[in-house]
Amino acid sequence: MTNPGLADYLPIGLMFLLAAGFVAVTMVVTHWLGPKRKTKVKLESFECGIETKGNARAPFHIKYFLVAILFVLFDVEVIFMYPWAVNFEEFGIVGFIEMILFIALLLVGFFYIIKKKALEWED
Amino acid sequence: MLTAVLIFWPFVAALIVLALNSNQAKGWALTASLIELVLSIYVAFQFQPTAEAQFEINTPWIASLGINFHVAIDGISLLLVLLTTVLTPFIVLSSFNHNYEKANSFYSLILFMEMALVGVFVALDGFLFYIFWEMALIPIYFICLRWGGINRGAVTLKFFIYTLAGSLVMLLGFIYLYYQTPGSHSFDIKALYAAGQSLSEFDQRIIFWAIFIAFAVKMPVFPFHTWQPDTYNTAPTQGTMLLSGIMLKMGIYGVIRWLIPVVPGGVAIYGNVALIISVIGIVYASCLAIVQKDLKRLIAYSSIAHVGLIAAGLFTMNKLGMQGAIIQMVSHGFIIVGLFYVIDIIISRTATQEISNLGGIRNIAPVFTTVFVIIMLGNVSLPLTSGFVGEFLLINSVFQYNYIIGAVAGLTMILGAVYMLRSFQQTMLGETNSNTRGFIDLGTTEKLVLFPIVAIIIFIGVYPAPLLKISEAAVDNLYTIISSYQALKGQ
Amino acid sequence: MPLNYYIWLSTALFVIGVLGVLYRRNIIIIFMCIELMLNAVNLLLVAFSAHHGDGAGQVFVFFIMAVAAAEVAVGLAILIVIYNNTRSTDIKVLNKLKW
Amino acid sequence: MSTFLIYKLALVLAVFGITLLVAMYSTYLERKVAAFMQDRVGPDRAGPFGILQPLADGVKMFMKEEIIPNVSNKFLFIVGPCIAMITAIMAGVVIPWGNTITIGGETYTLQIADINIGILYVFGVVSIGVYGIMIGGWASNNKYSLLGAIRASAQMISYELAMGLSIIALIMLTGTLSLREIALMQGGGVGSDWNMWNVVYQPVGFLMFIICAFAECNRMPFDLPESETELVGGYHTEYSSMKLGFYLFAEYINMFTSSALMATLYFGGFNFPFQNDLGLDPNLVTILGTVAFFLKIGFFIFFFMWVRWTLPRFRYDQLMNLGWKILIPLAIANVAITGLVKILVK
Amino acid sequence: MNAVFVLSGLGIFSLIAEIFNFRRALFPIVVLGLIASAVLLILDWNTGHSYYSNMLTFDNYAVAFSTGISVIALLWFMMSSDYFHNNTHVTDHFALVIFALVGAVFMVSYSNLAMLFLGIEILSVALYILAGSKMKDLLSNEASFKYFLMGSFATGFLLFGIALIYGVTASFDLSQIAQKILSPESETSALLYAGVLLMMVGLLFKISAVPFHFWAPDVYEGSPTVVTAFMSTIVKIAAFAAFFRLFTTCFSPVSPQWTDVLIVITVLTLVVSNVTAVYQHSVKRILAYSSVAHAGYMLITLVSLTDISSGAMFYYVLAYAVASISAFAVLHNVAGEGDYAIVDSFNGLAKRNPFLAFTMAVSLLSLAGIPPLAGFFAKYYIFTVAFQAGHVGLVLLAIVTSLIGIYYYFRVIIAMYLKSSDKTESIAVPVLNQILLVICLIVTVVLGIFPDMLINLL
Repeated sequence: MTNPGLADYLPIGLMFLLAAGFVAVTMVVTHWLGPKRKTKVKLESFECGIETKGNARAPFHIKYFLVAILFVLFDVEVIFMYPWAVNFEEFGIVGFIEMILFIALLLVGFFYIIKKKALEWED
Repeated sequence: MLTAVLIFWPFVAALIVLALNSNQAKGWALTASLIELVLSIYVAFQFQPTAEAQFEINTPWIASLGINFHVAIDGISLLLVLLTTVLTPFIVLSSFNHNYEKANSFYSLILFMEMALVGVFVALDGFLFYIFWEMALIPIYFICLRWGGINRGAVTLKFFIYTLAGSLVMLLGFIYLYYQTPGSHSFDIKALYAAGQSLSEFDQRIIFWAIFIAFAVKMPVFPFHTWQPDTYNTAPTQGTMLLSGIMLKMGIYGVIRWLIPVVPGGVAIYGNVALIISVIGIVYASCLAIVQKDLKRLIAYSSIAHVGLIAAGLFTMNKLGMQGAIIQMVSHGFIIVGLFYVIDIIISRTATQEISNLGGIRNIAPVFTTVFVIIMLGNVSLPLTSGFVGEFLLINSVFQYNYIIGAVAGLTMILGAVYMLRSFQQTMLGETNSNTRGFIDLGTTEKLVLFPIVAIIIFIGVYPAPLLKISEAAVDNLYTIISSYQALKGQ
Repeated sequence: MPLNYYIWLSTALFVIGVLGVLYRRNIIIIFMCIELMLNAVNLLLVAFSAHHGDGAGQVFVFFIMAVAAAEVAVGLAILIVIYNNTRSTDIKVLNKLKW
Repeated sequence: MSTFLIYKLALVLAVFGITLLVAMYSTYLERKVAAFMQDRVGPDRAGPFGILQPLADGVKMFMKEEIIPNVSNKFLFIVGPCIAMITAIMAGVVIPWGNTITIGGETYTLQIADINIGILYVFGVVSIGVYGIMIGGWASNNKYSLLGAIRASAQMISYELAMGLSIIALIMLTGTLSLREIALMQGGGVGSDWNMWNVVYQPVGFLMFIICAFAECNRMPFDLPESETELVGGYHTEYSSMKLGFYLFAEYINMFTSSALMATLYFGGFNFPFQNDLGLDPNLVTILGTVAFFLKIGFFIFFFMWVRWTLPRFRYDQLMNLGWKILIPLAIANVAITGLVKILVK
Repeated sequence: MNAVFVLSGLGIFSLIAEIFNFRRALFPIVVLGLIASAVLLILDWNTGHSYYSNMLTFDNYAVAFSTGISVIALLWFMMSSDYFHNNTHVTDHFALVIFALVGAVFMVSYSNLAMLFLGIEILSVALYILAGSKMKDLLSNEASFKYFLMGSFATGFLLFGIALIYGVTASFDLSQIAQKILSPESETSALLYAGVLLMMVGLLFKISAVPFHFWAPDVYEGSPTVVTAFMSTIVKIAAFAAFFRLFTTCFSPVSPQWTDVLIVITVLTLVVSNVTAVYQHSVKRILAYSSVAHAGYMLITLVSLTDISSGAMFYYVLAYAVASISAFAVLHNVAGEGDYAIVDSFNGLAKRNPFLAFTMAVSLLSLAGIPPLAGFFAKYYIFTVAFQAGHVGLVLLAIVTSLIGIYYYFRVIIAMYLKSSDKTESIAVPVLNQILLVICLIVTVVLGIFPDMLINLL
């Protein structure tokens, strides 16, 4: 594994500075340029003209949370596949079989969550 | 082989009794204990009165730690085994007019206890001894806990932890000795003797205390006695009998078998300390006995006093004292069991154990009174009772050791007479009152228990020679060990 | 950069995580502090791995990440159950069992 | 070193400028394409053919009043679009815009940063983009915004998973994560080992990738987060002025980056057919390659718009089912089959 | 090694069993699988193979402990059969438990720190869920959360330690680390000591030694009883075996640096846990503190390393686990789910169900270390080991604390045999539980009478 020097990443830093600077400047400038005529109604949150009821930060449906969690899990499993894919030729057939096993286990889990109706969106 | 049978028959019997239902348990328990008695008598007849340990079994048990199942019977063991096997049927029989609930577990525990006690008296491996020693504790704990009197939870726990703490320290002492044994270490008694005797004087002192405390708690010797009166009082009568009649002897036996020969050097140094506290205990316990208002507690304190004398005799380290101790152990076993049974009878008929509430029983129960008189006289060591032989030898040996201490120790007889006679007078003589009015004389089972005990007390008092003969060789042997060690040191 | 810098940095991050776990009262922040601890470890492992020129350390980081993901999944699930029962994510609601 | 720095700085500036420019004109293009599809004219007032329309829009964004609702969390409200914008720009850093140019013996690569984990970098940066949407939606403290943000996040992470999986088969073929190396591999020319564009070997992979790219950019037919009919404006309901501009802009930049990525990964990047057989000056080939690359990007951008005005919007459950239950298993099967074939062929 | 496959397969099978409606057949299959894995493990005896480029090593230590774990797991399944019957997530729980077992097997057989870490996590993550398996019950939630929190916290320390050790030795392999530490040119740096200490802290959390024990009573109390039983037996065994393996094979060259620390911790553990247990009212908490105390006794083997300490530890662990399982089984039957049994709920148990009372008494006596039960020999061996190593003071302390231990164990016994309760109806015990209790009883007694069988194994 070659160790990329810091120099390889320096341009990324440059780009970041540029982007961040651009964004910051733009933000300040628009703030400065735009008119400021605040009224009470204007500052209310948008609710199709009706008065806002309740707290907007109400708990949302559990499904979204499940999706997030499942994403985290599967994504991390996928991470394992990247190094393997890069070195696919080196590992050869043994590596392939091992990865198939790994994927099979992953699919068991996948199958399980599907059967547990974790991904059903119609209630 | 016979020894193993002697140990394990009660265990098997205990299991059988446990499996029975409550009504049948009594009879079977009695039968089992009688079988054990017959076995032990057979052993006694097979026994040759020599110093040799006989009926020996020595097989590896936990080889990796050098622990063997080593049991054998010599004179001292035999006497104590006999004491156990003779007393157990009486104890079982004495319970016949009680109706304990879950009687099967009750009798099972008694038999289990018998196994452990026999085991303690025949074990010749330090570790095995310890195991049996602790095993004796469990059944008596449950007997007291389950069938005991008021406040039994706290009292029995105190008893349990007290004795267990003592014995753990003893175990520690044994482990220390174990590491002093040569080669791949061993817990065998000979190896422990050798290891103990070869220790430096300083180490012997430490080991002496480590082991002595366990025995002192069990006996109990002043100031380790605080668990005793409460426990005796709380336990059911049969439990008290087991405790006082047999279990207490474990401590004395331990001193004879496992303390004096193991660390003769330590005994030589601290023997006088032990002797003095024993004598203090005698006076202290006797004085307390005098002021007791409660019969059971009175007997409990009297027991402490007598045991103190036995301990004192032992620590004089002369032959007379040891002989006396052995005789007195046996004698005290019968007397104390008899006394507690007498008290049990009084309690069961009058529902009180306050001395002041009683009186005038003599007028309506002459047979009972006679039995009580004889046992009581045994307890105050009147000549021609078994108590006299033992106490005489013991006091004699203490006198030889130091006449002042001897004189103090002699107080036990005088003070004993004071409290026993006083209690007798107050309970049996005088006018009958509301408590004692309906007192019925002894029934059949009670007679079956008390008459043989009385007979044994008188028999030993009149003709103690067999006891002396059985134990003589073993005592000689023990004495040789001590004197040869002292000779070795003297050079 | 000298290895020492990495060690100090990750130690500092780790300590911040530990203190956060011990002192913060909000469960989610506590979770994040635990993640911070794990990431401090990851940083350290990667630094050592580069220092030794040995890939094992980086593979270990993979393992840590995978496990941390699983842990977080479970932890958040527990949190949601708690939230459903108490409507709060303050650690103070968890006082039924005394520490 | 300093020349290197200066060169990189110049490149950074150039890429930054081009990115913004392309994004700006994508908006114009979008309207023109829409108009074309719907048989309209589209913007035509500002400048010839309305070519200055994006500039006018930009100025409008600058001059509008900036409204931050009372109930919102002000700090996060501002941070949200900033994150979205910055990450969108940052994703383009590793794209190889062209091959090398040699000037005076010095070789310059037309790529800001050739790092060996280019693909992972892109994924990493794009994932951060989700935060921009989530934070913005949450900070607004408006039910529409929150729902939109949550939908967006759920959708984006779901498709990110499928996208990641679909790429693995490609990486198995190339054996590298560096975008530049992947691009170079496809430029061998006819007859040499790796001459073909990857799309030939990975048609299914590409299909999945492009579907995921649509979802990642919240484009039709997957633009549920901002589906106007249900959620007003989705996560940016409360936004106005340049902050809204950033969100919209970020979307177009993302589209541009995705197109570039697709072109690099599957369509040969800066390579064009017969480039090695024409006997041209390498520098010229490079420049032509860059032009070809931008043409490919342009095609994909057009494709994005074409789809937008052709297909109807998915229902949410359809969207999630497609992502989880079809694309993921398909991608895994693709990986397995690719591996099998590759082993068998060898 | 094959056992690991069998167990993993079993876990996966349980996971998908629900989908195919195999619930009914699951229990026998799991039992068969556990037996099979135990048999397979025994076949590995004396082979000492390493697997996967020295990631796992099935030496005799590993085989003994993992067989022990399988057997205890079998007992545990017998205990919890009815718990599973009344549960909607039955197969999930089966799967979690079995995965936890896989983790436990990893923990006793690792020869690479990565496997240690993975084992711990596989075990813990499954348990976090199991601890909270009473979803509607806030106490269960809380237990789960605290377990999770402390578990991951501990993992953090463990990992930081691993990272530092990796930094010094450039390896995760136990034998290589040991070599590096031993080799004269490597100056054993402060980083190494820090790493060792941090790993120690992490593992001490896992075995819940004082002062890292504070989570244990809460978690034990809040979790469903069967899960608590699992935690205090199998988890304890695995964690301690892992601890022992690490410090004996890997860090023994630097033992002077950590022995003193461990002695302090041992002393603290023994004293604090035993004393605190005296003041508890809930039987579960008493058992929890008792398990902390037992960790203290087990630690004694580690601070006094001799050639028989691993054997002594193994024996201790088994004796403790068998007694605990049966104690928990009784608790489970007496209190039932949802009842956080205080000592008073054992009142009059001897009348309500003499068999339960008897087995409970025997288990508690064994835990207290009363001869001739297994618990006594376990303590005895440990005292012997400590004696050999010259820690007489520690032995004395251990004796004193075990006397304190008797006090609280006996509170339960007293309640069962002495006190009377207004509840008089007898308690019905499921057949499997009866069999379990009988087995535990026999094992406790037989192990006590013939301890040689096990001691000489290791």
